[in-house]
Parts: sequence; structure tokens; C-alpha cells
Amino acid sequence: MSKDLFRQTKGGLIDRNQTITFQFNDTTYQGYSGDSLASALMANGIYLTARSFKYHRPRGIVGSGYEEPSSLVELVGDEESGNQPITRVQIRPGLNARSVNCWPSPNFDLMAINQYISKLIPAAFYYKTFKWPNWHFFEPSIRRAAGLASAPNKTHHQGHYETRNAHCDLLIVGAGPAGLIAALQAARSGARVILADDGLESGGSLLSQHLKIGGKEAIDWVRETTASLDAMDNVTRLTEATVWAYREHNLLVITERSPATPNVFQRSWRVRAKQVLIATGAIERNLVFANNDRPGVMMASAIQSYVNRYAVKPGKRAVLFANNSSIYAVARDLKASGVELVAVIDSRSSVNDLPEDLQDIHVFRNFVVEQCHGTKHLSAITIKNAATGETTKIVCDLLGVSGGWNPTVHLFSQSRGKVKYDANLATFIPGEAVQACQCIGSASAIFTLQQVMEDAVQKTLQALDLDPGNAILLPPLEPEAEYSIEALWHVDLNESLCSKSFIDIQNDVTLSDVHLAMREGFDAVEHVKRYTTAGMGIDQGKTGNLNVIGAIALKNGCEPDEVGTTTFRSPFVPIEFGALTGIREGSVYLPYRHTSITQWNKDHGAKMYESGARWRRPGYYPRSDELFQTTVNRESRLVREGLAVYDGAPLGKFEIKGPDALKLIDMLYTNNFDNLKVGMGRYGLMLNEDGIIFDDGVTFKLADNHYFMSTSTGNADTVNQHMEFFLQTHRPDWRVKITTITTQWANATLCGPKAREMMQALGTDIDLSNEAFPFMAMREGKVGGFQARVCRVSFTGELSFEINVRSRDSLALWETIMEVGKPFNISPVGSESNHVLRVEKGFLSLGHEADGTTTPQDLGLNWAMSKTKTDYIGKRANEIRLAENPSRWQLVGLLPDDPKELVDESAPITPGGRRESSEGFVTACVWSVVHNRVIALALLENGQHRMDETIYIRRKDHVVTAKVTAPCFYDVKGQLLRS
Amino acid sequence: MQSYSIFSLARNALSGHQNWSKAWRSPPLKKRYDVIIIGAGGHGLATAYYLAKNHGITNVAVLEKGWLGGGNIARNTVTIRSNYMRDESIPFYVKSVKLYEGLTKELNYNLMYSKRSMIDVVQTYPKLREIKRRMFNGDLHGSAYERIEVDELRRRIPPLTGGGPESRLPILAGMVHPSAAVCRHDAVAWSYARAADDRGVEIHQNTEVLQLLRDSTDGSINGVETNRGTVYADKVAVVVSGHTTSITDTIGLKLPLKSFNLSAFVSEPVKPIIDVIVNCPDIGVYLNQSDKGELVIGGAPDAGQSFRRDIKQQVFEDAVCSMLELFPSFKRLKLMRQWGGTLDIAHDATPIVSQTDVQGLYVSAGWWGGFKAVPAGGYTLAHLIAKNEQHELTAPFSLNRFKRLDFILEAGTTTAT
Amino acid sequence: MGYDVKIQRLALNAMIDLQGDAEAIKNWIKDDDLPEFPNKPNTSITNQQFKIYWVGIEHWLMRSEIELEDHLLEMTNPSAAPIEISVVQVSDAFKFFEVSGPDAAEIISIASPIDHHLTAFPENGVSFTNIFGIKGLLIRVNNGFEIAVESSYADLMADFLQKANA
Amino acid sequence: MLQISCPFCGPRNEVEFVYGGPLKNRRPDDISQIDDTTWIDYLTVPKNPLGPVQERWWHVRGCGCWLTITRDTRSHDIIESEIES
Ligand SMILES: Cc1cc2nc3c(=O)[nH]c(=O)nc-3n(C[C@H](O)[C@H](O)[C@H](O)COP(=O)(O)OP(=O)(O)OC[C@H]3O[C@@H](n4cnc5c(N)ncnc54)[C@H](O)[C@@H]3O)c2cc1C
Ligand SMILES: NC(=O)c1ccc[n+]([C@@H]2O[C@H](COP(=O)([O-])OP(=O)(O)OC[C@H]3O[C@@H](n4cnc5c(N)ncnc54)[C@H](O)[C@@H]3O)[C@@H](O)[C@H]2O)c1
Ligand SMILES: Cc1cc2nc3c(=O)[nH]c(=O)nc-3n(C[C@H](O)[C@H](O)[C@H](O)COP(=O)(O)O)c2cc1C
Ligand SMILES: [Zn+2]
Repeated sequence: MSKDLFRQTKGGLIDRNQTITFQFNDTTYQGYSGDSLASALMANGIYLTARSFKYHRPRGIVGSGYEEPSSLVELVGDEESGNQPITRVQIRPGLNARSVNCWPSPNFDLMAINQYISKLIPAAFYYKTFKWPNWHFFEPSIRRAAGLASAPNKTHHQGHYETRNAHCDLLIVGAGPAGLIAALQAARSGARVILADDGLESGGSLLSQHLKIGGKEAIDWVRETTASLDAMDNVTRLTEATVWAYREHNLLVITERSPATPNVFQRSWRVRAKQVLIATGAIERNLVFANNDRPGVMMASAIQSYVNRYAVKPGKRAVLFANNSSIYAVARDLKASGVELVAVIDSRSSVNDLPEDLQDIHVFRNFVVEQCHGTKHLSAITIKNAATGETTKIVCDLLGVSGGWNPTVHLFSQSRGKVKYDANLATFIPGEAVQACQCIGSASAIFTLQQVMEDAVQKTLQALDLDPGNAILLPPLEPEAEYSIEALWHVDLNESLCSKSFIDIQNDVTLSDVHLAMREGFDAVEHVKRYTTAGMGIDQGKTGNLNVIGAIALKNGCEPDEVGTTTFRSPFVPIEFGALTGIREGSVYLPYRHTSITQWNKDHGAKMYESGARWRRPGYYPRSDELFQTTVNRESRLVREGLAVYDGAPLGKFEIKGPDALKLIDMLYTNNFDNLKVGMGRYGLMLNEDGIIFDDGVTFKLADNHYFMSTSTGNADTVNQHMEFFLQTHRPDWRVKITTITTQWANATLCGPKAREMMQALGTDIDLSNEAFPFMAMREGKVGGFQARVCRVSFTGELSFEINVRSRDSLALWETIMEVGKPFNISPVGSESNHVLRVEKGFLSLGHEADGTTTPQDLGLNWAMSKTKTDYIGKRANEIRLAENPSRWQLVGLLPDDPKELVDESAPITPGGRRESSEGFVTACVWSVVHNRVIALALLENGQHRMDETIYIRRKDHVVTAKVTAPCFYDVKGQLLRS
Repeated sequence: MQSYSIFSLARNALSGHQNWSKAWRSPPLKKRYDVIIIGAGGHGLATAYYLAKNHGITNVAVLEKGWLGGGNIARNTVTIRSNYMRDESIPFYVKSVKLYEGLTKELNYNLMYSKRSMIDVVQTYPKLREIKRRMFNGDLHGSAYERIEVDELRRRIPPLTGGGPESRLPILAGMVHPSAAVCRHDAVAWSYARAADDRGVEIHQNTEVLQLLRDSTDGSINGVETNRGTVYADKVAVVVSGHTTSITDTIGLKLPLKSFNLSAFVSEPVKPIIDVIVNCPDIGVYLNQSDKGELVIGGAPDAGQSFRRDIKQQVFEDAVCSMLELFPSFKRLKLMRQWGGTLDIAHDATPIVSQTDVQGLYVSAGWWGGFKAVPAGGYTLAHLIAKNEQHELTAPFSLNRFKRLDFILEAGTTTAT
Repeated sequence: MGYDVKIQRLALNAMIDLQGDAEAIKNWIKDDDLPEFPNKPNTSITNQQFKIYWVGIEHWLMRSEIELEDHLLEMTNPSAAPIEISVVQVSDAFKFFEVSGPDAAEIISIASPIDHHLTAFPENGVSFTNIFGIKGLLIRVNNGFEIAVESSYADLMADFLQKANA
Repeated sequence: MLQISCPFCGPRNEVEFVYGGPLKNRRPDDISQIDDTTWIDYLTVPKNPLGPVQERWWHVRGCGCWLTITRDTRSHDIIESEIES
């Protein structure tokens, strides 16, 4: 096949000196640099490029850009990526593309058999059948048949995705003539401007048209303009950058497909723009007639793009079919390209605007195309005189169609701007804007270049609040015909033709389908969409949706505005998920927090866990081949019998100070703090206003109205929020200041009977005697040479010293402790053994006993609830609740009858172990090292009154009996921790 | 009701599908009905159907401000399951799943009900504990839930290649809920509408309720004011998911509800890759693949009350991030469309099916995960309306619980915001 | 390396958190060595030795090299400060990073949603903002920016910055 | 992503804030004087208007202020933004 058959010898924006070899459906082809896959295939005479979604009809290329409804390919190899409109793929060396959803090839597709049963499978047929024996019987094969491309199983092949934030005075979406001139105007004023366009280069429709601007070829004007924009540092010009979402507060999202930065594969921008100009142009819509999907039927504007921009000849004998005037520019360019233009079918009856220079073409006025002939390629068309009904057949292999122009209002509509129907233009146009944005150019339904540019300049001045006197001078332009159109929503169905008129080419939805839906009562446009799936494909109905609306209007005998549109939603075109998350993946996917001895912990074999508030902390420190339980037992025993050290640094810590600090603390906690002495601390329970426990911790008094509060690790931020909220919104007159000091202080908690000896060995100027430094006291002094705040609190029930030092000292302190502690056999312990020890003591743990449903009374913590305070947060709710329902699930201890069987935490307790509603559940169950048996804690209905009763824990396969005890198994009087 | 089957399809094919009858009528709006149901979503339509079918009450109007089935039933991620945590909730959802399983036959409409199981990908110990609680409690009420190990999890979900031992949140285990299913959401609304209509219920689209009307003497409900005039009834049910307070506010009735936006998105359609519902509770994303091939993905709700059916960028990005951590090969998969829905949530996050302080006024609300609940929600609300007493399955969902501050805290966390 | 920047983890700095009424604070820490307090929100004033950042209503941070920490503590004397004002040593609670070079702003755009253009975030700009999803202090310096985060997030921050410039 | 104007910091992105729920009346000083029903309503019944709602946001990744903004729940438009004093 000689090349020139399909490629013009000169012109176009391709580089004939750079030949590129690529593969399509396992065949090798050549094209030129600058070609899209579509244009390159066309230049090779390939017209059959796809099979349709449902009926597997042969399909070709229909559009030239993001509107393409027909030919989708998947890229294979490194570039693996599915469902790419063939028109949006640039050819490059090594490109390997394959048609989707056909097997073995578009030319011979086995599923094409669906065409023959098409009568049986109209829109929504699946709701009426496949019920017997059941849907599962059919589902797998239906699923295999659906779905277009296969899912990618490789990720990007080079670099990484990036997301970033940007701010600007003006974001211009679209760099056609409107966007470019607007950018030029805006740039002059010094405003921060971003100009983004989806295309490979700026220029928009100018790249596809033969126009003169300022006496030059349009492309030269474009390139001069972009060069001067690029020279200004207040302008950011992006190409291959789709603006795909317009969200609240003028936030727009852009994704750049090939940013210039090395290593950045794709980049998304979240742009907060003070003003937005939507210069997205217009999209040509399809025409609906019998077999309008045959390969060889194309959008007229696409033809224009192929002949002008890519210098290809999309066919040999062309016919154009339109209901509007834009077809004549296409006719002119076609003729110039050397393609034979056989005729123009102009459905309009009332206007005659055939340009002077085209008087020689054959125009069938007031005609429509009734149907296409040929199967795998268009071979002829039948046209029909709309007045007389007489028909004529015309042989051709290319049919360009134009159903009129729809302003690309997608983003405008996403911005919540309403669109309104314009009967003269037979389309929906932007109405009043709601956010700070305006449509310019063809997006605002202006279709001549002169007016486009004038409009753009004027609205730019408005947007930037500039005086009209600042308007830049427009380049002189050639005169253009006014746009005129007469709506043609579809050619009347001719039932005898036994053919299909496609209204959504991608989803294989026909005009009959729309009519069927309406006949069955689905006559709202949203019902039609969902019943037929029209507009729900990858192209989101860019070329077809308006015809659906028109068809409904025709049938209902109303205007399209009464039908309305479906909702325009982001994304404007499909966007790779990877481009949305940028570098937020892998290790940084979620934040993580380290204490200053994290490395030490890891080096000493700690198994690191996710704990609250994104801290990573040691769960346990297994020794060589120890089993989990062995380690936990060893660590627990160490605390009970000897000495261990625990990294308690993540605990939330706050300094609270001010004349009203005590008032605040008394409001936050259920118990009284007013009699607390300086240097002493008190355990407190924090409730939410509903009376549910949400945190606990110890608060020390540093001085009058000056406190040091600790909170649970996981809740530090929530407690901070809770305090600031109460202070700032409910008691703004209280004078209290809170400083977060969680990481100012690190800590090493010595616990075990030998803790005091160890403190001594470390060397300290603090008097360690129980009298001078009692339980719940805090003392400041030097420990092991480090300035420290030492607290005597205990979560394990053993004698403990919490040594808090400045974080910078923590590793040194820790190493000192390990060194000095050698004679005591000191060893670090993790949160697992802490869990065992606190269960032995019956101390509550957030997430276990306090699971977001429990009140202090439920946990037997009545002692921690002040009887004298008139108010604290949550007090009132608890009183109301308790008065209404005294018998709640309450904390108890459990001794399973079989002392060796660990029971799952979370297992329910049911009456008699029967399979019925539960009366409680096991909140924690551990192997107790002091009792050498299993012990558990549970919440049990009315449990505080059921001591010694046998209850039944229902595991899935058997029932475990257990005796109810008090929820403390060790040192009930608490002598050890006070020792 | 016209029968739907392969035979009726074949028969109609011969006549060019010209003879299909309307799925529902558009009768004139009467002045009075026995019962008015506000909202032709899943719950409203199911309620109407069961009123007619189970209780013989057919003088019923369903009033819908837009097009029927255009609310949340058109926008949810179609997950049906019964793995709840509380004894008060589980039996209700078990019943709903049972009803769903028979619905295609009962309504003579292929709902494409696909029982394909849900698998939770568990990544933290606290979550594992919570889910185990659901597992044990489910077992008490006939809702199955089984633990599987990581290898098996990966075998069942081939593209799940993230979450390895070195990753930020390694996968600990999987939990399989075999009776979970997906089905065609729109078809649920359409099939209930068709069947209710067939039994005499009237569905009035484009009929917006603007105001509730009360009897001036005893304060009981009288009817409603709509954009098409006044319509009277002694019993009115507010079943408008997300918009409940907009209606009850018109008579000053106070309800513990907040409206918010939840959003979802779909990828481009691709060939089958996942045949179960995947739920990742630790990182807040869940997904399934529709029969048409697109991945249907949901994430967390927006912060703040909202009636905007749109997605917020950061919420969306969070969901995508989470998905890609576990499914890295989806990086090159493409987003095709995203949208949102307006839901309401009660103070304790558990739904409300209840009489109100206003005689004759019923509400069914707080359905922020209520697609799965459509059949049982309708079934029990119809019972309540017909008999004026709570069905035992929804007895715990009555408004009375708030008067005692005795919440059903399903989420296992403090009250939802 | 995608960008022309230098990313560095800085050594410990001395930091004091000051809260309360401005006059009361100024009265307490009168010292000739100190610069004035900034008079615009989210800006700083610097002299040879010390920096004062105004980061919130009734909230300032003072910063110096770690060698001057004792001097700073002496001037501010946290434990003796009057009850109306809060003076807390927070040197260890922060870790600092510097992002400098021609493309420093690109990295900040990736990290933070704040508008860091000179017109919005001036020469002496300093503000808490969202940095890679967590709270961080952003400070404009000569040839770029400094970032300070709660010290537990330092490894995360280093990791993020490295990825941003991979 | 809202853009919330903080009286101290100026316009900032929503991700710097934490949502704090719809505005409630100032918590009474002496709640023992309030009857149960009123208190239960206070706890459980939020304002939920289809239109402007006053709500609280915490500028936690900023100056630390709790703001009260008036936001239209239909559009997200923010009509007003202020600090409690
Ligand atoms: C993104 C998303 C994902 C979800 N995913 C799931 C899921 O996976 N599983 C699950 O179980 N649930 C899910 N849900 C929740 C589920 O969709 C809803 O709980 C359920 O659909 C609500 O019940 P409904 O169908 O009756 O509501 P709707 O369909 O919303 O019906 C309410 C109807 O009331 C109408 N109405 C409102 N005001 C008026 C008025 N004044 N006058 C007349 N009519 C009025 C509305 O137009 C609407 O049609 C999801 C929801 C969303 C938004
Ligand atoms: N003769 C006719 O009837 C007719 C009809 C339509 C247009 N036109 C002509 O076309 C020109 C229109 O100029 P214009 O500047 O308004 O539009 P344009 O079509 O020239 O440019 C629009 C640009 O916006 C880009 N774009 C669209 N959506 C985008 C998105 N979401 N993100 C990023 N980029 C996006 C497109 O890629 C395109 O480059 C005028 O010359 C007009 O006369 C003529
Ligand atoms: C389960 C499910 C699958 C969907 N699949 C598609 C789809 O394949 N293509 C599409 O365009 N929209 C799809 N949608 C989204 C709808 O087009 C639409 O956005 C959604 O129903 C909300 O309506 P609205 O966008 O008109 O507000 C799907 C929605 C749901 C709930
Ligand atoms: Zn602020």
C-alpha cells in the first residue's frame, strides 16, 4: 500500500523526518513524530480499530481527542495501561497497543455473534431474564464479556507520581485562542496566572484549523504567544494537563500527564484560584441515524483535525452530513487535502449559508442520511429528502457528521453554575456563575474567532478587576461566517431497515433503547441514563448525551430544557489513581511517630507495633527463638519479680497553667483536684458530655494553678482538642494556657520490686524513701546525671519510677540504665506484658474495657467520681442514664474453669451458653504469671452483683464456663505499688 | 404485573419490544390517602410494597420530590451484609439479607443479586478484636464470619499485593463474611416500585413535600403540603434518607440527626479481577467490581454537615491512597466518575425506625448504611404503620432510647459526629 | 533528584513557648538582648541571637541556637513566671529541617497547602501549617524554608522530603 | 477542601483544621438547674439546617484557634468566620 494514498505530502504538525515504528494488534506500522495512534493508523489505511461493547459490531475512529467514543486500546509492555481512547495516545518508538474487548481481533471477533441475538437483548434486558435457575449461573460469563480492557497489573515504569498545591489569581482552563489571549491579557497585569491545557501543545482548535491570525498561520501566532507567556515568571503554562475537577471554594484539580521535571511521571495540582476562566471550547456532537457507527463515519471536526493537523486522508470519497454551518470549513479543508468531497448533506431547511468559495460542491439541502451501508467499512450511504421522503444512494468511504456544537460546560457545571438551554444554538449554554468563574470563548457559546477573542479579553479584564482601557490589541483576523444550526436530534427511525441508530456509541445504546425505556416508564433523563446506560461509559457521553436529551424531548413533545441534563461530574476525562496520591505511599502512606530510642528498641529486637496516635512502639522483645507467649511470660515475670524498663515516652503530656487552671481540670475530670498538694498527682477519668469514658491519666500539681497532665497515648490529640474546645468556645473568659509537651519529655519507666534499688544505683539527689517520695508523687532532680522529673505511678501494680528527661537525653539515659541495671538483670519490656500486668491488676484499658460505651460506674470506678462537685463534663448524662437503667454491663473478673484455656478477647457471654443474645463479653484474657493460669476481664450484665456465679462464654465451637470474681487478681490492696 | 422472563423477552422481540407495559403508572394525585410515604427511595418503596402485600393497605401514596430511586439508592456502593456488632442490630440485618435473597423471585425482577462474600483486610490488633466481636456475636444470630490467614486472603484477592510484612500497616488476617452480596441498586428501587404499583400503591414523582400538617385540635398528623397541593392522610411516614430534619423541622419536631455527605467513585470498566467485596476497615476504603467491570469504591464521609452530593478532594485522595497501598497495580487504573449522597446519622449512629411524639407520624432515618436494610426496613416500618406497634426486629431502633440516653453504640466508638 | 534543592536535618534548637497577654510577657522577659515582638501575625523578628515568632493569638515562640539555651532560660525563667503567663521550654519537642536552593518552593508546594508566595507569606513569614499531613512550622529563610515538626515526626519528615525530591 | 478564613492566619485550607460540630449554646454554668429533657436535647439534637449552619473548626495545624464559621450546607459557601472572645 503506497503511503501517499492516506497521507498528504505536505503540511500538518507532524515531522516527516522522524519516522516512528509501533505495533497495533500485533502488526508493525510506521508513523511520524507528532502523530496520534489514530492518525498514524489512518495514514496506514487502517479503519477497523475496535469492536463495540455489547454487540461487538465493527468500529472505527470517530473523534480526534478526548471525546472519542469508539476506539479504545490497551497499551502493553512497560507502558501498560487500559482503555485509552486511540485518539489520545501519542505514538512513540516501541509503542504496543491492542484493541480492547475483542477476541481474537477487531477484524474477526467471536463475540460478534451477539449482533445476531441483538433483538433479544435490548436495553436493560438483564432485569427481565437470567433469573432461573439463578443469577449466579450466568454472572461469571456476563462478567467476562463486560469490562473492556483488562486491568493493569504493572504500575508506572519510571519516576514517581507527584501531587502539589498551588495558588493563583487566575486559572485559565484551555489554551485555545480564548485561553491564550486571556493569558496574554492577564499576564500583562502581573497577576499570578496558570494556563492549563489538555493537549500535547497549546493552541486548542487552532491546531486543527486553517486560519490566519494577524496575517500569519494560526500556529505561528500560537507559538509566538506561548513563547511570550513562557518568558513571564508570573505565568505557569501547562500542557498535557487536564483540569478535571472543579470543587468548592474555587479549588480545581489538574493532572499533568508528562511533566518536565525529571523523575516525575505524572503530577496533580490542587489549585486554589481567586478567579477562573473556563476556556474549554466546544465539543461537536454526533448525529443519530441507522448504522451511524460504521467504520468510516467520523465527527466532521475530527476529519478537519486529521487532514489539517496530521495531514492524513481519512478516506477517498467523502460525504459530510450536518445540521449546522460549521461543516463548510471542514468541506474547504477536505478539498484542500486532496480527498474527494462527493457531497454535503445539510439537514437545515431554512438557511443557505454556503460560502462563496464552495459553490462548486454538491449540497443536498433539507436532506438527511437515512442509513449507512457496508459492515466492516462504510461503502455507501442512503440519503433522504426530508420533505419528499425520496431516497438516493451515494457511494463513499468517509462520512463526516456534525450535530452541532456543545460548549464544554463540564467544569462550569461542576462549579455549580447552572446551564440553560438555548433554542437558537440547540444546546445547553452556561448560565449565571456561582463561584468566581466565567466561561470564555466557545465554552460560552461563541463560535467565531473574532468574537471569541474579544469576549476573552473583556472577561479577563473583568476577572482581574482591571480597567477596560488596559485591553490588549487583538491581532487582525479574517472574516468568518456566523454559526447557524437547526436541531436534528435524530433521523427518524425506519423500522424496516433492521438496523441500529446509535445514540451512545461506546455503551452500544440505540435510539430504540431510549424509546423502550420511555415506553416502560423510565422517561426522566436520569432514568433513561440508568436504564439504558447511555452516557455512563469512559467518554461519559461527550458526543452523545445531548442527543439522548433531544430524543426524550422529541418523544415527550417538549423542549430539551424541560428534560434537563444529567449531572456533569468529575473527572472530565479518566485520571490515573496513582496521579492522585503522589509521593504518599509506602513508608509515608500514614504518618508514623518514633520515640527518641526507637532505633535502640529496634536494635534490641523489639517487635514494633502500631499503637495509638500513629506511634510505633515495642510490643515485646523476643530473644532468639522464643515463642510469643514465652517472651510475654518472661517479660511479665521480670516486672513482678525483678526489674524491667519500659519506654513510656508516647504518653500524651501537657502543661496547664493560669489563674483558672484548677477550674478547668475539675471540669474535665470526674474526681476532685482541689485538695491536691504540690508535687502530688492524681488519677483522673475524663468523660465526654454523653457520660462515656474517653480518657484517663494522671495529673500532677506543679504549683498553684499549674499542672502537668498525662493522657493515654492514643488520645493525646483528642484530649487536647477537648480541652481547647471547652476553654475557647464555652469558657473563653477563663484564663488558662495549655502547652503540648509530649515529645519535650522522653521517659524510661523502671518497674519491679527492685526499682528503688535501681534508682539508687543510677545515682540521684532525690530522696527515694517512701515517706519523702510516696506513691503518686513527682520529684525533680538528677537521675544518673540527667535532669529529670520522676513520677511514682504504676500501670503494672509494681513499684515504679517513671523517669522523665528531656528527649535529647533519653538515649543516653536508656544506655546508662541498661549498663547500671546489669546486676539486676534488667531488660526492656513491651506493651504485651504491660497488658498482662494491668489485667492482673484489673486496671482499665481504653479500647478494651472502655470501648466507647462504658461509664465509670460500669467499671466500678464510682470512687473516682466526685460526690461534691456540682458539675463536670459528663456528670449529668450519667445521672440521667443511671436513673433510667441501673442494670448495665459491668466490669468483672473471670476465672475460667479450665485454667489452661485462653479465651478469645471479644468472646460473648450468653445465658447458659446458649445461642442467643449476649449478656456480656470478654474484654481481655491473659496468661497470669502470678497465678499460673488464665484470667480474664469481662463486661457482664449486672456483673457487680453476680460474684461467684458461673457464666458461659460462647466460642464458636464450644462453651467455656468461668467463675465471676472481682476484677483484680493481684495485690488487691495495692500495697506493692505503694511500697 | 407483566411477567419478565426469557420467554416474554423472546415474544416481545417479535413485536420489536413495542408491547412492554409501563413499570409504574402516573395516576392523578388524590386529595386523601390512608397512608402517605414521603420519599421514593429504597425504604419508602419497600414500605409501600409491604404495606400492600403484608397488611392489605393499598390506598397509599409515595411522594417523591424528584425521580423515583434518585436519592441514595442510586448512589450507594451496593454492599449487603449482616456482620454488625450488637445483639440489637444483627437479627435485623440477618432478616434483611434473607429477604434480599428471595427478592428476585418475589418481585419477578432480576436484581442481579450476587452473593459473593465480603472479606475484611485487617491491619491492626484493635480492629481485629472489634471484628472478632462481630464474628462471635454474629454467630449467636446466624450471621457467619470466619477468619482466614494472610496467604489465603491473597489467594482469594489476587491483586491484593500490598500490605506485606514490611509495609506501613502489614495485613494481619482476613475475615470472610460469606453471605455478603452486591446487587443492582437501581433495580431494587424499580422492582419495588413496580410491585407496589401493581398492588395499587400510587407513586407520585416530582411531588415535593414542603410542610407537614397537624390537626389543630389534637396535634396529630393530618397530611402534607406539597408543590402540587395539599394531600391528607392520618398516617405519614418520613422516609427521606438525609433530608429527614428538613421535613420534621416544619413542625418543630426535634430529632437527633445530622446530615452529611458520603461519596463514592468508579474506575473505568475492566475485565474481572476481584470477585469478592473487599473491605479495609483500618484504612477506610472498600471496593467491589460490578458486573459491568468498573470498580465501585467508597471511602470515609466528609467532615461537617452537608447536603452537597459531591466529593471533597482530600476525602477522595485518602480513599485512593489507602486503596493503592493494598492494590498498587491500580495506580494505572483510571477514575471514571465520582459522586456523593446525602445521608443522615443519629446521635448514636444506629438507625431510627419509630413512631414520633406526633400521633400518626413515623420516621425511618439514620440510614447511613441502609441499602442492605431496604427490605427489612420496609418490612418492619410497614408493620409499625399498619399495627401501630414496633416490629420486634426494630424495637431497639425506636426514638425512646434517646430519652434514656441509652444508646446503641454499634461502631464501638463514642458517638459519631 | 527531581529538583535543585538541598535538604538538611538541623541540629537541636533552643525553643521557648510563650503564651498569655503580650504586655505581661514583655514585662516578664524584658531583656536587652531580645528583639522586639513582631507586630504582624505569622511573622518573625530576628536579631543576631534570638528569633521571636508570633504564631497564634497570645502565642509566641522564641528560638536560638542550642548554645544559647541557658541564656534563653535565664531570661524567661519558666518556673518562676507569673501565673498569668505560660513559659515552657520546648526545645526537645521540635526537630528542624532546611529546604534550600532554587527549587525550595517546589518542595514546599508538595508538602503544604499554604500559599507561600511572597505576597502571601513575606520575607519574615512563619506559620504553623499542614506539612505532609501533620502540623509543622514553616519559616521562610534566606535561600528557602525551614520546617519544624514535633520531634516524634522527624523520621517521617525526612522520609517525605527525600521522596519529594527523589 | 474548604478554604476557611482564620481571623489570625487568613485564608487556609480545610486540611489545617479539625471539625468540631455544629454550634451549641454556651454550656450553662449550673447545669443542675436544667431539666432532663432540655439537657437530653442539648446533648443529642443538633441544628441540621438545609442552608447556613454555624459550626466550629479548630485551626490545629495553624494558630490553634477555635473558629465559628457560618457555612451553607447546600453549597459549602462560607458566609462568616470568627473567633470566640
Ligand atoms: C456513597 C454511598 C455509599 C453507600 N454505600 C452503602 C453500602 O455499601 N451498603 C449499604 O447498605 N448502604 C450504603 N449506603 C447507604 C444507602 O444508600 C442509604 O442508606 C439508603 O439508600 C437510604 O435509604 P433510601 O434508599 O430510602 O434513601 P433514598 O434513596 O435517598 O430515598 C429518599 C428519597 O426521599 C426523597 N425526598 C427527600 N426529601 C423529600 C421531600 N421533601 N419530598 C418528597 N421526597 C423527598 C429523595 O428525593 C429520595 O428519593 C451508601 C450511601 C452512599 C451515599
Ligand atoms: N465554526 C464553528 O461553528 C465553530 C464551532 C466551535 C468552535 N469554533 C472555533 O473554535 C475556537 C474556539 O476557541 P476556544 O479557545 O474557545 O476553544 P478551543 O476549542 O480552541 O480550545 C479549548 C481548549 O481547551 C482544552 N480543554 C478543554 N477542556 C479541558 C480541561 N478540562 N482541561 C484542560 N484543557 C481543556 C482543549 O484541549 C482545547 O485545547 C474558535 O476559533 C471558534 O471560532 C468554531
Ligand atoms: C454501583 C454504581 C455503579 C456505577 N457505575 C457507573 C458507571 O459505570 N458509569 C457511570 O458513568 N456512572 C456510574 N455510576 C454513577 C452514576 O452515574 C451516578 O453518578 C450516581 O448514580 C449518582 O448520581 P449523579 O451523579 O447523577 O448525582 C455508578 C453508580 C453506582 C452507585
Ligand atoms: Zn489560624
